[in-house]
Amino acid sequence: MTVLLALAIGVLYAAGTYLLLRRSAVRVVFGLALLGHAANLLVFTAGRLVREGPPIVPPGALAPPTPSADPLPQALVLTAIVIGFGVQAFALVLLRRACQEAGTDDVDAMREERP
Amino acid sequence: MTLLSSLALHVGLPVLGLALLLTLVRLAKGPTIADRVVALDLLGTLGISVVGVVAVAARNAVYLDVAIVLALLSFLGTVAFAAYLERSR
Amino acid sequence: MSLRDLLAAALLLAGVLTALLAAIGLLRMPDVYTRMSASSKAVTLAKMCVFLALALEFGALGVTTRALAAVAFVFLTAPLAAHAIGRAAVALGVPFAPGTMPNEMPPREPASAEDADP
Amino acid sequence: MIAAVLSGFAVALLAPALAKRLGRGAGAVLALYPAALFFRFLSRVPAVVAGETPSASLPFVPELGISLSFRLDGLALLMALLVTGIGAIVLVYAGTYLEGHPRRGPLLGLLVAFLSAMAGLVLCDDLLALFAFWEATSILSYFLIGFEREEAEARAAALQALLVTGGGGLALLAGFVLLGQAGGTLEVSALAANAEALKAHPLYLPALLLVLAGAFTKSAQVPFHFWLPGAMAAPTPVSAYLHSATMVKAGVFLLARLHPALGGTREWVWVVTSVGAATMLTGALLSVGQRDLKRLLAFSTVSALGSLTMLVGVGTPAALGAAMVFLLAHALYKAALFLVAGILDHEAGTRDATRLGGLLPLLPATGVAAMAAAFSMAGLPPLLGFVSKELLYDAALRASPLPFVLVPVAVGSNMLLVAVALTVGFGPFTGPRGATSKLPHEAPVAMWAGPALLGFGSLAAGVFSGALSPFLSAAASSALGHPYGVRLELWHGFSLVLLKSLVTLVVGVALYRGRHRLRAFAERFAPLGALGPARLWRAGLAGLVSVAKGTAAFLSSGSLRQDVRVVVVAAVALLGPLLLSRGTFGAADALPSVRPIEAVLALLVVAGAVGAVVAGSRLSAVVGLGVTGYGIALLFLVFGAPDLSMTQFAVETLSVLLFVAVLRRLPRLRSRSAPRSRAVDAALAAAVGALMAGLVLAVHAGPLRSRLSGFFAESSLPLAKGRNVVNVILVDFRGLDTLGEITVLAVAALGVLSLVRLRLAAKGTAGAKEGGR
Amino acid sequence: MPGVLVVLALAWVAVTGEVSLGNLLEGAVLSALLLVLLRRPPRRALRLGRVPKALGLLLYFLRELLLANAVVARTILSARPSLAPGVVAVPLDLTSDAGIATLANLISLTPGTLSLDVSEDRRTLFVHALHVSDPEAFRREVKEGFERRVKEVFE
Amino acid sequence: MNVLLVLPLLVPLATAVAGILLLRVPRAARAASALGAAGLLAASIALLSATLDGTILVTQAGAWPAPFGITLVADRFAAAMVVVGAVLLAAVVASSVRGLDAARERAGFHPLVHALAMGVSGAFLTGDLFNLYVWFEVMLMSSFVLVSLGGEREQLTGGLRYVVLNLVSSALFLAGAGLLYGTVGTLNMADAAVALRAMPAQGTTSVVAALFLLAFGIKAAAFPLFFWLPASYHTPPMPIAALFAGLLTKVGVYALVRTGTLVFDRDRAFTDPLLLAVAALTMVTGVLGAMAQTDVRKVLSFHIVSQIGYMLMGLGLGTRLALAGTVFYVLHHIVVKGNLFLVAGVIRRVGGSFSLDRLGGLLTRSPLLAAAFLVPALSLAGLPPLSGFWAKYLLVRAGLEAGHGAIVGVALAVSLLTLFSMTKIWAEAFWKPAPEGSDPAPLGAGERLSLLGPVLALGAVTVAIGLGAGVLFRFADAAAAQLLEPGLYVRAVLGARGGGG
Amino acid sequence: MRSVILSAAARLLFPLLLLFSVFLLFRGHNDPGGGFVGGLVAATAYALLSLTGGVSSARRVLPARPEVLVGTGLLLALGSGLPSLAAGRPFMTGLWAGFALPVVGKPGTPVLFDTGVYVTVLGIVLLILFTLQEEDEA
Ligand code: NA
Ligand code: NA
Repeated sequence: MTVLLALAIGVLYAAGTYLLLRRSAVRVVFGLALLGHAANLLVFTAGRLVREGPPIVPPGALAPPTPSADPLPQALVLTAIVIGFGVQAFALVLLRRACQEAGTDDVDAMREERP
Repeated sequence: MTLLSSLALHVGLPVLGLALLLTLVRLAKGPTIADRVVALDLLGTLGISVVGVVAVAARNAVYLDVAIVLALLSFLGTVAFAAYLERSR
Repeated sequence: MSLRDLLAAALLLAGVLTALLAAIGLLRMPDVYTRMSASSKAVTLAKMCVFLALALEFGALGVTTRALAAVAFVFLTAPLAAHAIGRAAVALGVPFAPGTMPNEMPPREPASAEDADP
Repeated sequence: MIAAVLSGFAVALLAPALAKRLGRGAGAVLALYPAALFFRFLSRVPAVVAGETPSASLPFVPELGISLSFRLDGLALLMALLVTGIGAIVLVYAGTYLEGHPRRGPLLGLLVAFLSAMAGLVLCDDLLALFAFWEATSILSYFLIGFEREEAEARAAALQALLVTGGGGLALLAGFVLLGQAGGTLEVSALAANAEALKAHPLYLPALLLVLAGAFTKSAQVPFHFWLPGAMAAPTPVSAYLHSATMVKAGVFLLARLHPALGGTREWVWVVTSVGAATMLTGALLSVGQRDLKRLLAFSTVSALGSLTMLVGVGTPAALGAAMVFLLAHALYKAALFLVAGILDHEAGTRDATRLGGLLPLLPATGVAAMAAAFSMAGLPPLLGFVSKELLYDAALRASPLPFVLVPVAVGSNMLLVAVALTVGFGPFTGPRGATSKLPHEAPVAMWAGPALLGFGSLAAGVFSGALSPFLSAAASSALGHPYGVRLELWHGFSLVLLKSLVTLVVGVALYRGRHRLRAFAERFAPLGALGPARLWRAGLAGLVSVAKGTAAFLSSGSLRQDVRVVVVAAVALLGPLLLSRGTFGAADALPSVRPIEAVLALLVVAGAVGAVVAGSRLSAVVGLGVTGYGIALLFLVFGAPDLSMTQFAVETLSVLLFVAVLRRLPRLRSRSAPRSRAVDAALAAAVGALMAGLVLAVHAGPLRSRLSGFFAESSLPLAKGRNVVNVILVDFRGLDTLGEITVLAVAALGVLSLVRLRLAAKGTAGAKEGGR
Repeated sequence: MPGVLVVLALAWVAVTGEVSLGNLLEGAVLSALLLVLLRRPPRRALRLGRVPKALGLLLYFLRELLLANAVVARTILSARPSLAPGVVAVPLDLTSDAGIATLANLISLTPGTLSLDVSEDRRTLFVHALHVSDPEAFRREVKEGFERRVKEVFE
Repeated sequence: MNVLLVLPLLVPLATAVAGILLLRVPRAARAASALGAAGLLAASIALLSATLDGTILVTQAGAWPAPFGITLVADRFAAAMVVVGAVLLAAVVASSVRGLDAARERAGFHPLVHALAMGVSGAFLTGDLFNLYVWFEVMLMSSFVLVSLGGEREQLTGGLRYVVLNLVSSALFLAGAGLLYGTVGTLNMADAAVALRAMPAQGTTSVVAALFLLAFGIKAAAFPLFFWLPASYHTPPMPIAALFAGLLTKVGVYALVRTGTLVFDRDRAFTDPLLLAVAALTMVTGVLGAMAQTDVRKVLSFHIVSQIGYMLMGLGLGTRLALAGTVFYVLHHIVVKGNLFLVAGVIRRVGGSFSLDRLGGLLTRSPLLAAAFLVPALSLAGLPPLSGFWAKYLLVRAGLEAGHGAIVGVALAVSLLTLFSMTKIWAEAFWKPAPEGSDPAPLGAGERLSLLGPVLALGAVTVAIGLGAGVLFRFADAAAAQLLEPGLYVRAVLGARGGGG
Repeated sequence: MRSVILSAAARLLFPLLLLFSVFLLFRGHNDPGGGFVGGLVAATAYALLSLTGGVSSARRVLPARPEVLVGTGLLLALGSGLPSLAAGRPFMTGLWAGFALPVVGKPGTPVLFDTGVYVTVLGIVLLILFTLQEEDEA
């Protein structure tokens, strides 16, 4: 499964990168979203995959059953997901305003005038 | 592992996986954007079933909460898409 | 194996199979309206079955009430999504499958929006 | 001593206010400061001659072994007297010269500051402190040369001088650091004490060459001589002070100062002597082609600096003795001649030597002073110039390396310089009246007093040169590193040297008489100047600027796409080979099996991403993103992360709402890039994907022994009172992350608000551009 | 107002999974607080006295759900789906928002049929169905099946 | 000690919150902002003074022992960075009173700069790699908003470039943090350092280290990853640009230094030559880019890049003296570069333009402004005895002592070209007569105080650093010594556990 | 999207979602949930209203402006770390009461912190959504 997820992560990175390289700024922002997904999945995967269940202490116990999933990567990814949401919201609005002001969404046309 | 949980694991989840695959085909085929949104909606609701079956398979009721969140939220995305489509006329 | 186990197993199977049915329906139906009819409702039933199976499996009251709450929420929200897309599809002018008779929907001009086509 | 010198910087700050208050008297009042210093130094002469070296030290940056240690040996004293004495004269002169100039105050201030910097430079025993003063003279000279800032020429000349001397300064810095490294100290006296070891050190040669680069640029040695004539754009008092008497001597001074530590080696002798000789000849040759008095003087100064350098290069006691005498003689006559040129310019309205003549009756005092200086420069007895030229010939004769080259060079140059001297100091006052634009009359006494004093000095020093012997011996001893007595005499008896002096004088006078033909002849070679280093410098600078423009165009022509491409290429190029060579793959996969649902979810993730890439419409792309998001949420679920799963679902739903709210106002998707560039991008993207996948696999090759998770699991309930370990991490174990995270969100929200609000506000008040940016 | 409170309190009990009077009270107080905090509480959605009718509606709906699912399953799986899709305009007797919404949603939930829209004047419901052989029969079925029962509960 | 370490986070956060709550009461928001800036300055100075004796201050947030919770750590370097950041923040807030238009002020300038300050302080003080990511995001998000806070074309398009590139960097950083956890099982830097010492230096971890290098390299604007900087830094209003120019890239440099000396110091044979090459190329490309510009802001922006090269040079040389040079350089540069951008704002205010072609006569118009420009400009060019000279001298000496003559040559040549750039601004804007059609706008009395006051105060800091270079050098040297002795840091953070590290 | 069906349903769903979000918040310490997802769900409740009835209808039932919510939430989160500081312990050290409350469970500073997160997240999402939707409506 790790190999499969590694491949999926690879595809996410590739797709995100490809979109970042488009001239359409809208696609660039989509690319950012994909990169965010990719990084989240990568962090989650890097903490090792476990099928046994969530790190929650069952009633009557003092600690989660062993084995259970590693809680730390989960906390990190959760943080990253929420940050990613804020970033994405801002990037979207910025994109829209940039396109409005530049009169185009072509990032090649947005470059500044040469010195 | 109980009978039901192994049933859920070895039959339930694969069948749901198949359903997800078929939905994916519709998603890819379209042909209209409305079809895609319908397919996405189905993905979401199939997801709720997946959560339920996972809860059975894992014999862990905490997953139910995820199912409830999904049940309460997944329609909203679809409604938003629909609202957009309606306005984009 | 108790009756409850059997019932639970049956519900689970019925649930996942109905879900599969929904997916098949989505694939096979001729237009977006029929696809919706075939799929989103079927899957509602599927979810109900799965959650009831779950309630039976655990047996605990707390789980049962939550499962029922989940079912209730599904019933509450699923038709809204279907309605919203249906309305939007009509508004967009997504065509009905040939042979949709009668069609008592007031006619609308088809949309030209970019997002209306694939 | 230190405070006295450094207080000049404070005095400089007073200058503008003084100039406003006192008008033309400001120069004289300010001159009291260097004058006081001059007499203070003068009072030390007996002690220094007696072999003492008064010194003072102030810790500057003791942590780096840098102190502001001043050491008044013979050499320093000679220079300090010149700097302060001529400084006082120039200040008095400048106060009147610039009468009515709106920026007289700042100029006087700059001069005072320069005076302090120069005094600091010559007194310093610590190389780094010396360097600080050295750079201060460079930058102050920049401001002084560009003083007439309205003129583009002045600004360009200032920049050129700064870049050449500044560049040399940087070499000097490196050289000093290497010296410090090789010699273990930055104290010149300590370096000299350890000279033999230093010269044997492997860093000796690089250090020497770097130091020489610094000295040569400052003292306008070939091929860096070109900045000095350009610097004549400065007001004349500045030229008199900086570009003849003091700053340009700093290079020669440094060579003399370091001679005990670095001199005497083959490298030293050959490089320094030959560069000096070449400069001497070049300056003399170039000077004859000039009409402008200041340019004439400038090139002759180049030549003089060359001969000084040559003498220090030769490095024999006689050579250094001659150098000290010439240093003094040159300072006296050259400063006087510059000041005279300023008076002529001031009074007659021109500096063109061909248009000046017969002015002695109108400017008698100036004329007498000028002639005294010119005769000294020409080497006419009994002036100091004569004494010094005798010594030069003597030293050059006895020079070890190449007498057969150096003597003709010295004699030839001096012949030309005789002509120059007469052209500047004799010609304008004799012969027929020239065609000047205004009728000249005698300059105010504050202006002619300076040249007169200096001219008289040349005479007195020549006549009583014997009395100067102990003092100049002390200077030469400092430069030599051991005691040596210079013998200054007007009359050596008939000798080969005297013969050379006579020949020089006779030929020089002849050249002067034929000066117009000589100039015409030289002007024919003017086009050759285009091949000179000045041209090379300009071309080099222009080339650099165009390289810079190319670089800048490349750097800022870029669009976002290029930025990303660069990052991607850098990432792949850096990480790819590393991963292949260092990563380990293929060891235990903790989870080798694949369940069907997991495979389907992974497929969902991939399919959504691919869908987002190939989508032809905005909404389809958003749907694709949603599919990926749902897929990931479900993957989180099946691998035991319900919290993540929930959050991902909620965020996904809200993202859709967000996209939908914005999407209508976004441009439609268009494919713009050519298939070729798409292929390149796809290849780059694939490389990134492969890289990241490879990294994941490499990380999974070993087991993960988390150093943290065990603690979290065990402490969550008992210590942190929560069963959901993930949530406990979020709000307790790592609550600080969460605090930061909600801050990020708050800022993002504020950003959305402000982007939209500002836009709405701008719509409301159309055309009201904001002011303060 | 009390109706909403009861629904919310029950939902609280269900969701928390702790069936006790205390928890019900907890839910009620919390819900009341919530409604106060929201300044303008939503209008009533349900009257308590009609709970039995509501249960009847629920049972009827579940029966329809299962039956219709079977029909749809056959349609989907048959080699050549025997479709007779159509859009039928159903005139409405219901007047309240809640009533109309409930009817429309129940129709949507039942497989094979889908409420597409309500007319601007809120007097017609447009229903899409997979099998419409006789529009009049379809209308009658809706009105006598779901609409009557919904009206009993809501109006 | 607990309080000292968290105040640099809490004070700006509280100020930012006040700013958000007072969004509709601009005057009060401004007052709160000024108060917050002063508070941060005071708090940071208290923090610094507690680290001067070599104490490494540590607080374990939530009282969870390292490596389990998040540790805040202040050694000399970190504390000094916080102080200098606070100084710059105070200057920027002060100059924003007149240097910023009312619309932007209302649009959240004050809460944003304080949020930025919080992120910056957090990045300097955290001892945890993922927490560093979070602080980076706080800082970046604030900067994203600030850079685009004008809504003009170039601000928005430049902002987009800035945002995307920095998000790419964040994605790399996040991936790096995840992968590091996946290999060593910890996020605490000290703990990671201990863990890494038990692993092969050239294994997968070195690849992960390179990932961090890349991510921080983008933030620090190192060659060839700096394109986003000159595309965006000139676009925001100058008080904002000053904050960016002074602080943001330096946080990247700080991260490189911190991780390079503490966590990823095992593979020096690979990283040092790489850093030196990158340093040289960064210096050269940056300065060449600057030479060609005629817009004051762009000249200054390109120079940031160039000077990042110097800081990397010290890190790449890696000796104590070199690191002291880097520390010295970073601290000096924050003040000087921030100041120059503020001066640029005043130049534009007085001269009516940022373009050298349209400027002129400023020396006549405002001699005080000329002085305010010269001090940081000459310091930037490395003229003694100003602060920049000492920074350069330390690096040159370190380079020569380490036998790296080539990079010293590059550094010296680049410093000459820097002088060229600065004198170009001087000659064009101050010396040259004002061109036709330029409209002089003399400063009012209030403006003179609020615009020139901060600038002259920062200039005084520059002069003071230069004249008292020994004090700062002693500090930088001690900081470098601390950096080169990671065991101290590890023991301070982990206590007895890390004793063996 | 103005639809009788949607708006009627939204009226019922809205308090339900809010109630559920509070549930998620307070049980997050022991089961899946917490301030983040609670805040997000609460935000969807308002989003539902704004989607079906316009932003104004959602604003009407919002107790305070979103900016104020953001500020308040941040203050709560920040403030939850201060008591321990005052007690001479490190910032954000968890302090717990010895008793339990209904709904909330055992009160402690981490719960307060999580509540701050909830309020902040709610405020932020609404700030973003309302701003965009209002502009979209304009
Ligand atoms: Na992210
Ligand atoms: Na940055």
